[in-house]
Amino acid sequence: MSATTIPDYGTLGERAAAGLKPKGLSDEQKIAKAKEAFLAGMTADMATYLESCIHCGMCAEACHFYISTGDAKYTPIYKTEPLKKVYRRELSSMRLFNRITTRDITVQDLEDWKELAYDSCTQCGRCSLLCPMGIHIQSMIQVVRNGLAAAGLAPAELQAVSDEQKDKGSILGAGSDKLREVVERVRAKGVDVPLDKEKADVLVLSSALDFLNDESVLEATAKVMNKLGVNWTIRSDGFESANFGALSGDRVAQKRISKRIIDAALASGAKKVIVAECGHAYPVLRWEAATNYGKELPFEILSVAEYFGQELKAGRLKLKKAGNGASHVTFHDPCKLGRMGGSFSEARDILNALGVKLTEMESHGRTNLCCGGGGGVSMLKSALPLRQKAFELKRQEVERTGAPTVVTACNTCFQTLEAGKAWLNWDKDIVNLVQLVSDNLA
Amino acid sequence: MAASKTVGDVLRAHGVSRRGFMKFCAATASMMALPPSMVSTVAAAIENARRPSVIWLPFQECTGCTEAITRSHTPTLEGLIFDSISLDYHHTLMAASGQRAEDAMMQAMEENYGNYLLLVDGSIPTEEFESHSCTNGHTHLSMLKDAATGAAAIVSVGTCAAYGGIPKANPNPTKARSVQDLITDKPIINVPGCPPVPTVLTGVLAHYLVFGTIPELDPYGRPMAFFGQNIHDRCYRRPFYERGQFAETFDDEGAKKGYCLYKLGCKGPITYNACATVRWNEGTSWPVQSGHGCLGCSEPDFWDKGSFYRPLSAAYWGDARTVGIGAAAGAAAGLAAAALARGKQKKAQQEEKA
Amino acid sequence: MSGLSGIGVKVESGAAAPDEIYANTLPLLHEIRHALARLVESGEPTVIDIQSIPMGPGDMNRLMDALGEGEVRAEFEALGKTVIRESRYGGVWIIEHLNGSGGVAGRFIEITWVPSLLQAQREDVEAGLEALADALAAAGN
Amino acid sequence: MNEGLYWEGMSLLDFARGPALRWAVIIFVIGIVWRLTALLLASRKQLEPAKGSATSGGMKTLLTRSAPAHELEKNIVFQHYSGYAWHIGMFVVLLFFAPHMLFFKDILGFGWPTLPNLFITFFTVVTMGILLVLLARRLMNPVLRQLTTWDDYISWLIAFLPFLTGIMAFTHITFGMRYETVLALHFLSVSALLIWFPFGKLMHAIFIWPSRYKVGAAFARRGVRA
Repeated sequence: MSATTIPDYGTLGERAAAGLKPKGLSDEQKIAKAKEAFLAGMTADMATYLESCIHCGMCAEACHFYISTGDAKYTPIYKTEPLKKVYRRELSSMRLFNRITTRDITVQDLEDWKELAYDSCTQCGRCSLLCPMGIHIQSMIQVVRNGLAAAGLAPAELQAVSDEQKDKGSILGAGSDKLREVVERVRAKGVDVPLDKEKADVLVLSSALDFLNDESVLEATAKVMNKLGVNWTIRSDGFESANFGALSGDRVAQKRISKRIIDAALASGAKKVIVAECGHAYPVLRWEAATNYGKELPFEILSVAEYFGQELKAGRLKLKKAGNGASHVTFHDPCKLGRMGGSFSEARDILNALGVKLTEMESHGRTNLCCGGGGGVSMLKSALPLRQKAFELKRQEVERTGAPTVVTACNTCFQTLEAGKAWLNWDKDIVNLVQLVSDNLA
Repeated sequence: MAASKTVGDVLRAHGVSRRGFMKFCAATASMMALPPSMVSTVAAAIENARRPSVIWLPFQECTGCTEAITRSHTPTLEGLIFDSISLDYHHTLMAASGQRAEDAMMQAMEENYGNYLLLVDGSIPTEEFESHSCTNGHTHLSMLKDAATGAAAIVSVGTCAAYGGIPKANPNPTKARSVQDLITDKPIINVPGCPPVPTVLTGVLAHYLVFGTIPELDPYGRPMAFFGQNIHDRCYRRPFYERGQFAETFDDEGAKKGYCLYKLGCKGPITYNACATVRWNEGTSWPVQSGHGCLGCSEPDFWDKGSFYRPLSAAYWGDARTVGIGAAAGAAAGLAAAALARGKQKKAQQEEKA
Repeated sequence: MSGLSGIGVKVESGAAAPDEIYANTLPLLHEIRHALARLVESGEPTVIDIQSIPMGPGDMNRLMDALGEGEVRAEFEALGKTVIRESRYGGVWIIEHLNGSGGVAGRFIEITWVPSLLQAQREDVEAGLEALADALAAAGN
Repeated sequence: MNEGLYWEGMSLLDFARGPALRWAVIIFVIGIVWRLTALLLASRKQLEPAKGSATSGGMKTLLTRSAPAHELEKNIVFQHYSGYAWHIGMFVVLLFFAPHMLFFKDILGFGWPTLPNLFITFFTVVTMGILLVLLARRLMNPVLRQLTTWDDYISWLIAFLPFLTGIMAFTHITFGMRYETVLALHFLSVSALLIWFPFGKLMHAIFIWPSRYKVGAAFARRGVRA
């Protein structure tokens, strides 16, 4: 069983933030940049959402941060207030009138909304399922992040990593050199890793977040891939699943980071790209990359869980029944994979094939409650107390299932659940799906 | 002159017994919509009431009002009210008398200057059309102004006199005006209706006779006693309205069962008159009872308020064409706004890339 | 008959109208009951002007049927006929004033011991006394 | 049937039934079309292969969003059902009071059965009660207070007035005003509603459909039922 494999994200974030150079924008420039990013993000869909809000406040009751704190400011739609204001004043058909009734945004507003758009939003999208008007609040908050990032107001932790990844391709100093080193370690254990094969059918991605401390996740993935016997590779010029551009809200960085993977996949002629167990990476690549790239892509993008699930269904992946002592489990749907990604059944098929007893939490599948770590929040030291409160909701739902083991398929969720164990002295076992599969190959 | 006698004298001269007098007073109180407890007051007042001189001027009218009143009153008890007043001039009724009738009027006006009651039916053409309605060479406008000068009060009989009525209906070809439009310095009692309920007119006369005062009036100058409540509230078909039972056409099952006529355009809810209680033709029936909705004939400009058969709640919302034009205008404005917004968006997106 | 029934006309009579609809009879009967109680307790009479109450077709007939016929019935001629009759409930009198042409000029329900119009009127009695005295004088007695 | 009303001395009721309403309808139509077409902004064409049909998902969400999943709904029971009660009450009163039906029949050319006044009175009172409770909630609940704008209060008033004037006219509790005046105020309150509708949050009655469709489509594209 993989114990905590990497240091706490918060510590990593803090370390990274120390190296961030401020952009040195004046107040006017900050506001102008933020507005520009807001306007750029206001598509027809966004405009419809912005027009539709009836200020009913129901979205609050979907948000784990509001439910756990009862603090009104964590109402999801309130987190989009600067965006709403700019829309009302600049783009709405009522803009001439609205300029009289709606105050312009100030730098103070932007500063104040940093906490709301980053610390208290994991981009889990649950509010977007509840809103009676059908407002996609999650996507609006992402535009708020875009604006804050453009104004240089993204949290230093996220901005620093985002800049690093944009410019160097590495995360927290871990780049292709680190990958080669880890691959060597895995190979030393007798597991073959086809690094930098020129051509391959399947391109497997990894993440520095997975192998910063140890090689177990990469090893587990390689084991399963080898067992499947497909022509696969992992490329040192495009292996990083995580996209800190998306997390920080820096759209330029997001595009450039996605493009790196697309270029690698195109170069290798891969038919499938397998995204590592990294929450946001999946929707960013699967649902945004091609549009940002500007062309349809000639390959499929799948999450590890999704890929394994498909192979299982096709009969190519064979698993031992009930291994690893995990006989009774509950499954924590990673928001980014499930609600924001559309992958629910694959992980459950795998658990079913393993013969474990699965007890679902009350909120599961598309209505799953977030663990509180997604959307880059786990990198933010300032968000720690909030995360701990929100985690309590998750804990209660897990407790009610009576299952001693929580399986998940996202590194961030895994880390958050592990951290929760530490905070609460919790006796649950946290397992990630890749590990479970690799340990139970038949 | 007969005007010096009291009403009591006149009645006794008719050989009316005390019982008959009391019966007359009871009927009069009922007519005036007074409670029965007021009968003795009425009796005392009538006994000593002076007979007022009354001058009735018909103008631009159809004689329907005169017809309604004379037809109903001649052989009845209410007729005594007319016997109790001194009707010194009524042009239509006196037409055969020629110049002598005119002289009688002049004489009555002179002798009772400041004290006579002026009854008017019909509207009055004005301005360039003033001469379109004349009697004996005098325009009605001048006759009204002359007669009004010496009147104690004016009773506008019928909707034409009270509010202009049908002559004033769009496009008002004679620039017809009501009495109250033209005379502003005299008390005016409006007794509208097309025609007015005869009992209501006699009731108003009885009030003047008994109390010598103008009855309490509503904002449209109508006596509250008769026009204080709308037809809808006093209608015997009201329970059907409450239950949602309506006649849909004039010959359906609902119509036969006497259901509410709201859907057929009844204007009862906004019409104030005594029809529902006093009824017509000696209490025999009234329009709603005979199966037709109220036309609202005692209301100002009732002729110009759209179809009599259009339900009250159906408004004049416009037409499909206007709405279509509106939609097109909205679309044009919207697309322009969208184009401007798109420009802003594009600029922002380009700058973001740069 | 077939021609007439095709026209949307219904001849309404008291018996044909559904009872619960023109429900003015019942409240009136209650009002009469209260008035009777007042008469019994304090001797206070009441007069109700039923002509000025909105009545549907058949309402008046139903009210009259409900009150019924009592023992006393009187008529007098003065400015047309007047009929005064006691209902089946003692003390409840129905007074109908007809005008010269037989139309109803007024209709009252009087709740009292004896309707005032039945009594000889003081003025008439005085006039009668005078007239009788004159007649006797004329006869030379 | 839509001949104009011609008269010189126009009463308030005539004004309300005629010109006021007519202009209100025109503004209503212009405003709605204007605000809808103004939303035709650039949209990004999504180039990723979809997991499900965005169109059918969008269509489904038009309805399914009215009944959120239990685990979401359990926290919003009060808002959810008071919202239902208010909208149902409003539509019952709007559509099934005989005079209202006649108003629409005149416009649409067809009518429908209506309810006895007793029911209408009941629904009106309930609806007004809910509106008052919701207003109180808006004034007191911190979540709502921070989201509330002047639009919310104006829209509340605009929605409340037709009920108030309607029940005043209906029950003849007119505070000394003439019935026709109250009836005219009722018509005018509806005109005010029509005029305000496209420019305030009442417009949600229209926006809800594209918005729900879009959120449904966005999730459906990703293979998620919304």
